[in-house]
Amino acid sequence: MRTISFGQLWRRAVAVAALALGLACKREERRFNATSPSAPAYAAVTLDTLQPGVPSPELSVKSPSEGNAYDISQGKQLFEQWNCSGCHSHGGGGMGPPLMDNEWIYGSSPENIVATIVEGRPNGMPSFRNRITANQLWQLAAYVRSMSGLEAKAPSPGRDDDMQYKVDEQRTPIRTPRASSSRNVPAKSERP
Amino acid sequence: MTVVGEIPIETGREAERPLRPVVNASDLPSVVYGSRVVTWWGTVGFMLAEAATLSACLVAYYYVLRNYESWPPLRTPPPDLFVPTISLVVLILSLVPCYLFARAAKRLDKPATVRWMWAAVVMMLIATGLRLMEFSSLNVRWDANAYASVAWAVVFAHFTLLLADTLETLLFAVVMQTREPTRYYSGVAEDAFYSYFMVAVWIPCYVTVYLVPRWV
Amino acid sequence: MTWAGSIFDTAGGPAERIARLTWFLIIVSVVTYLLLLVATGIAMRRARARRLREQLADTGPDTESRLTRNISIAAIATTLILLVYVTATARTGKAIAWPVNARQPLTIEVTGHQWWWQFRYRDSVPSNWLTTSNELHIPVGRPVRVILLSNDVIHSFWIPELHGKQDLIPGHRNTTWIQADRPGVWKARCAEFCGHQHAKMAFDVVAESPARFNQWYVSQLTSAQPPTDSSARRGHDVFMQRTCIMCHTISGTQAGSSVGPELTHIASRPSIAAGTLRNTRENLGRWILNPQLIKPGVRMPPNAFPPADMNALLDYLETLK
Amino acid sequence: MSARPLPAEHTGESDPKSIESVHGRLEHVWRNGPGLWGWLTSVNHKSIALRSIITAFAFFALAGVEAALMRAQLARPESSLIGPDRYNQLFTVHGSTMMFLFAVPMVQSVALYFVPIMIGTRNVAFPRLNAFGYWVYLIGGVLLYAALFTNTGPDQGWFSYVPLAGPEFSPGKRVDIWAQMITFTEIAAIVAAIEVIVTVFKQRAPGMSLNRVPLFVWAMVVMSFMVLVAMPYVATASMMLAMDRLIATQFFNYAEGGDALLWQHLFWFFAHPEVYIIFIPGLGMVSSIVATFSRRPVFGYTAIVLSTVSIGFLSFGLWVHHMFATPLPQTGQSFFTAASAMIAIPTGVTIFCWIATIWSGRPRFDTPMLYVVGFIALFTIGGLSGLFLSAVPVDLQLTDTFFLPGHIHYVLLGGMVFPLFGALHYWFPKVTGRMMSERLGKVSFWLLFVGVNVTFFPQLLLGAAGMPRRVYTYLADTGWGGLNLTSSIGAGLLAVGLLVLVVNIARSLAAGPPAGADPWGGETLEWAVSSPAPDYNFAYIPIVHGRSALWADTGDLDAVSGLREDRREVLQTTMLDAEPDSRHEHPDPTIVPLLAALATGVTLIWGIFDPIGFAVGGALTFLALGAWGWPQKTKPNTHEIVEVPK
Repeated sequence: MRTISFGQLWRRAVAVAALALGLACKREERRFNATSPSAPAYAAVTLDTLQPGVPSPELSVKSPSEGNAYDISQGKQLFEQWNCSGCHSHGGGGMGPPLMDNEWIYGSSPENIVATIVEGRPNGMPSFRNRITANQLWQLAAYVRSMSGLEAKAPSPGRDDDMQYKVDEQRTPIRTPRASSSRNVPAKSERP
Repeated sequence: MTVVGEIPIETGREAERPLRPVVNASDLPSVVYGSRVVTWWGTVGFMLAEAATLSACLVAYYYVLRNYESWPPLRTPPPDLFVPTISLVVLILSLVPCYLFARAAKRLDKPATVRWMWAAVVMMLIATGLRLMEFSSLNVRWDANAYASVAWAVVFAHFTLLLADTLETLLFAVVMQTREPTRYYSGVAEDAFYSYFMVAVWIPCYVTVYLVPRWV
Repeated sequence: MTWAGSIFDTAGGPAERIARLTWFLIIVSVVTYLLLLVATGIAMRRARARRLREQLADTGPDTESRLTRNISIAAIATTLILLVYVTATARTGKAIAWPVNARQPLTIEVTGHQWWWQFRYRDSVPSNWLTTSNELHIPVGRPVRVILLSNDVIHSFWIPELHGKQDLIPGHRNTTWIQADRPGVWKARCAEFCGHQHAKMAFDVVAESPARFNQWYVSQLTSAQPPTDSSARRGHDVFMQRTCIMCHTISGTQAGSSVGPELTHIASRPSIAAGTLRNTRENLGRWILNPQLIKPGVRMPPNAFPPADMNALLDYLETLK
Repeated sequence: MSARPLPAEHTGESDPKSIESVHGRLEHVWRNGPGLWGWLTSVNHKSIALRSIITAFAFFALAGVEAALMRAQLARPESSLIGPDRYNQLFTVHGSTMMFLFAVPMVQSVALYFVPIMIGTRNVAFPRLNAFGYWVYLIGGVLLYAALFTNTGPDQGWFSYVPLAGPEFSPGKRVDIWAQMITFTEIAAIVAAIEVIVTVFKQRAPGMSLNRVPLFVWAMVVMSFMVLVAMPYVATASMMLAMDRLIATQFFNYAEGGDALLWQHLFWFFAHPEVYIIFIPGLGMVSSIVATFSRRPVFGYTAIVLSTVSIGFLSFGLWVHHMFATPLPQTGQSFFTAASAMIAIPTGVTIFCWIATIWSGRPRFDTPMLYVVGFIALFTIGGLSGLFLSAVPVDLQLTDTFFLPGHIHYVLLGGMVFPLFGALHYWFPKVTGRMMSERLGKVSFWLLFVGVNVTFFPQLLLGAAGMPRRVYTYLADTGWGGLNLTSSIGAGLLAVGLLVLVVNIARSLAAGPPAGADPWGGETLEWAVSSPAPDYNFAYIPIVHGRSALWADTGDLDAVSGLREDRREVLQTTMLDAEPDSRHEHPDPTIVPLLAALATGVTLIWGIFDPIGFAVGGALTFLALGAWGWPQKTKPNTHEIVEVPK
């Protein structure tokens, strides 16, 4: 067993520590004046990876609020205060489809969710174009993903100071997204 | 209150004070029992800290109780009494082998000590198993409401004490079975002393969590 | 001593009684402190003199008894001072309590939000209830009962000129009362740490004669008039079609969201952004363009409106007297 | 002192050669292992306590830097030096560090260093538990500062009011890291408290009955009992907060029956005794210094002991004066005004006794004595400003304003840091064998004394001017700029004073004049041994004949021989009259306390992210404690004498 010199061991330990701590700081960063990248060209967002010919290039825009605790909690506050629960009732679904299950009609990646919010969708989803700034759109998308456990556990929000209507996002198990056609309730056998 | 002798006027002295032995302590006992031994006082210290922890949980329980009109809150069934009462009885009965192995330890009687220690370990393990079942007989999840949280807090706080005592008795039983160092006899006696405290402090918790919801 | 904005610049009954008790405590403390310093000084000087004269510390029985006597005198004196202190405190406490037989008190419900204030004037006629934000008008001479509520974190309602502070605690309905004995305009601040912008969460307090108060009250009750001039009308459209409508209310228009402060009569207020900026066109423009530069962490997002839209919006907001 | 008549083996004169051989044998048995491994496995109370003192001073320096940054930000209105998020982290970590990572560990380390020597024994009662306590404290401190340096420091204030600290308004793991740091420091504090109590109860030198115990030791025992009762409350409250944030328990959720005031009650029931836990050791240090430098025992020994004990009890009855602005019933609040006033009486009596000691003594005003006079001057301002805050009506005007930091710093800097620096100059020769320079000592004292007043008196005035506390900036038209600038300049003075102190320490360590065993002519036993004291403290356990052990007679000290010299053996005495009672063999240096501390660390830090951490970590900790309890191999020629109770 090759003996590692003390110096090497020490340098390696410092490197690992820096990496771990670096990761932690991004997750907990409070970015206030972040002029977030301009929201993606909504037309470029595809609802499915199935396409003829060479697959189109990966979208250059990544969500800045991915895995950031502050942004997800801001997204949750906006979700509650802008009355998204009116139709989606905290993710359980009502007039609008449920958001905490693994079925996604219009795509589960942050860009798709932002596209859904901005453009609106048939059967009642209103369009919020020009109504919500890009930064807030990314925060809302991050929160909606955390409702079905798609965001990392540590930055996801815990319980809120309210009546307990569901298990909080931090303890929601990951529900791997599955594309589904709109509004047809799966047969009893397929239901998870 | 006058001072014997004369206080050195100015600053002190270079060399250290020579020590003249006048008393010989070589034939003092090295294994003693009860409050003469140091670990007994250490256990009393930990008891004080654990009693304070439990009292904090009980204070929280009665504080939250004040916030509710009906206790337990509406639609929350009061905890069952069957399993907790059996667990309480088993705990109290487990004090009998504790007392017996403490007495045997004081007589340095190894077979009796080991026999009763294993009896105590078995009874405490049963009590621990019953305690795990007690959590379900609380009839409410810990995150349902404040009543559930404080009830779980009281039961879980004491559960850590019970688990610690069980594992300590198990460790002493194994040590006495295999190695049997004379110094550990006083440790065994003091472990029984801790068990008395652990069971005694469960009584108010039992009354609070299981009987108060029925009386209030 | 009217040190502006301090707890000695009193304008209301309770604050004045508290200021009097504070002065009493200051005098007692200074006297006690000087006595103690003098005692220590004498002890040090006398003892240093003995140090040179004698070889031994003075631990004879008569010194012991003399010192014991002095200390017991000092202890009894301390106890007496404290007794006086406790009774004075209790009397002041009773004096500043809510006057039970207050004649037709005004009731105001204060709700603390993360970093702005909402006031609801609960008139006897429910339809006349007025909701405004970041500005509190009270009539001089009338006791005002204040109900303190919060639905996010703990804040603290404190007008140094009128009364002590009381916390707004979620889940609790705390109450206090204030009464202005003279007209004036003061700045009040949140006094319990409540997050990023606790430092800039203030509101203006305007105490005025009952007549002027009623006139203000009636004007605040009227909803906003639709704009007449073209630029204001364009500003109205910008308000309704861009991000403003998501959070703010202007009664008389479609904007009815209660996420942010209510803006129906924003032009009539002395300050904006919870008492942070004076209410001028230039400040309002700077604030709308990027609030994060002025109050980093506030929940209002930056709004990059084109200059034409921004000017129209400012024109519209200035019509909301 | 009626020691039971034992056959005295030899009562010949103590010739140095026999001491030499005794010294050689004892030194061989009691010294730490070599190198890093010896450092990690040490169970010697002085090496662990010195390590803990240095760690606490390091945290004090870090918190000082944070304070300097805050004062730089507040020096001018509307300055953009530090943003709100970073500033909130700074004042939270400054408060938490000073309270949990500096004050309590420092006073307990000073106790763990000097109490065993002062009561004439060789080590604390449970050496391995002492090592465990230090490692757990170190892990807690490193956790908090790892968070601060990666911009994930807690930002909700050192008393972490819910619901701001709750799961909804403090996203992420910042507050969980704070809560677990509390759990770590509470474990370390409880463990150290048990050490001090049991060591003083069972291992005093023969003849040191309870009325001959030095005042310093009395203060440390009272402090330890307060720790044992107060700390579990904050450990429970911080665990409740952590569970609220991790597994959604509803302790503080008002919508589900919990209550934000429950946190405030539980926290302040701990936090007020905590500031007395920090202040009472200050009393002990001042008593030691005043006695030695006034060349006479402290006047009114019984009065001071009774006052210290009554302060300990009364401090548990005052906590609601932190909550006067909350909707608590009015009559209840005035009860707490009276209770807060009552605690001023025993404090007053203690200070009067010291003044009487100086009055009737022959005082020499070296640096330690200067710090005592500084203590009297500053602490009294703190106490009197406390009167303003315990009067309900005035408190409603002054609480949560800058009057609070003014009051806290007068009480804590005056009541704990000044006695601590006095004790540093007083005991530095005993710890290192070298004297500190008097000139630099006086310079640093006056810089600190003026610095404290210039920094914190303006804050008292700012409080009256209506400036709320914990604000990262203030508007220019508020008129608070001048006072804030003065306060910031004062902070600069404080920094210079601390720098001079550090220079003094460094210079004295390198080239200070040798101090010898007893440079000041003190009365307590630690001045009987060489400086620095040998690992085993006393070759033979001394016998005490009076309250001032070393002033009773200037000749040789009577001692007890017969303890084994090939084992680490300690004499245990009865609790009341300290009569020789039994011998106890102490464990050899072992790595197990470090392993147990690491297992506890894994349990709590993993428990921040996933509740499974508590289960797996708990099992790991049990394994470590099992190794701890497992008996060591019985050494050759061991003959145990058992005394079975009748």
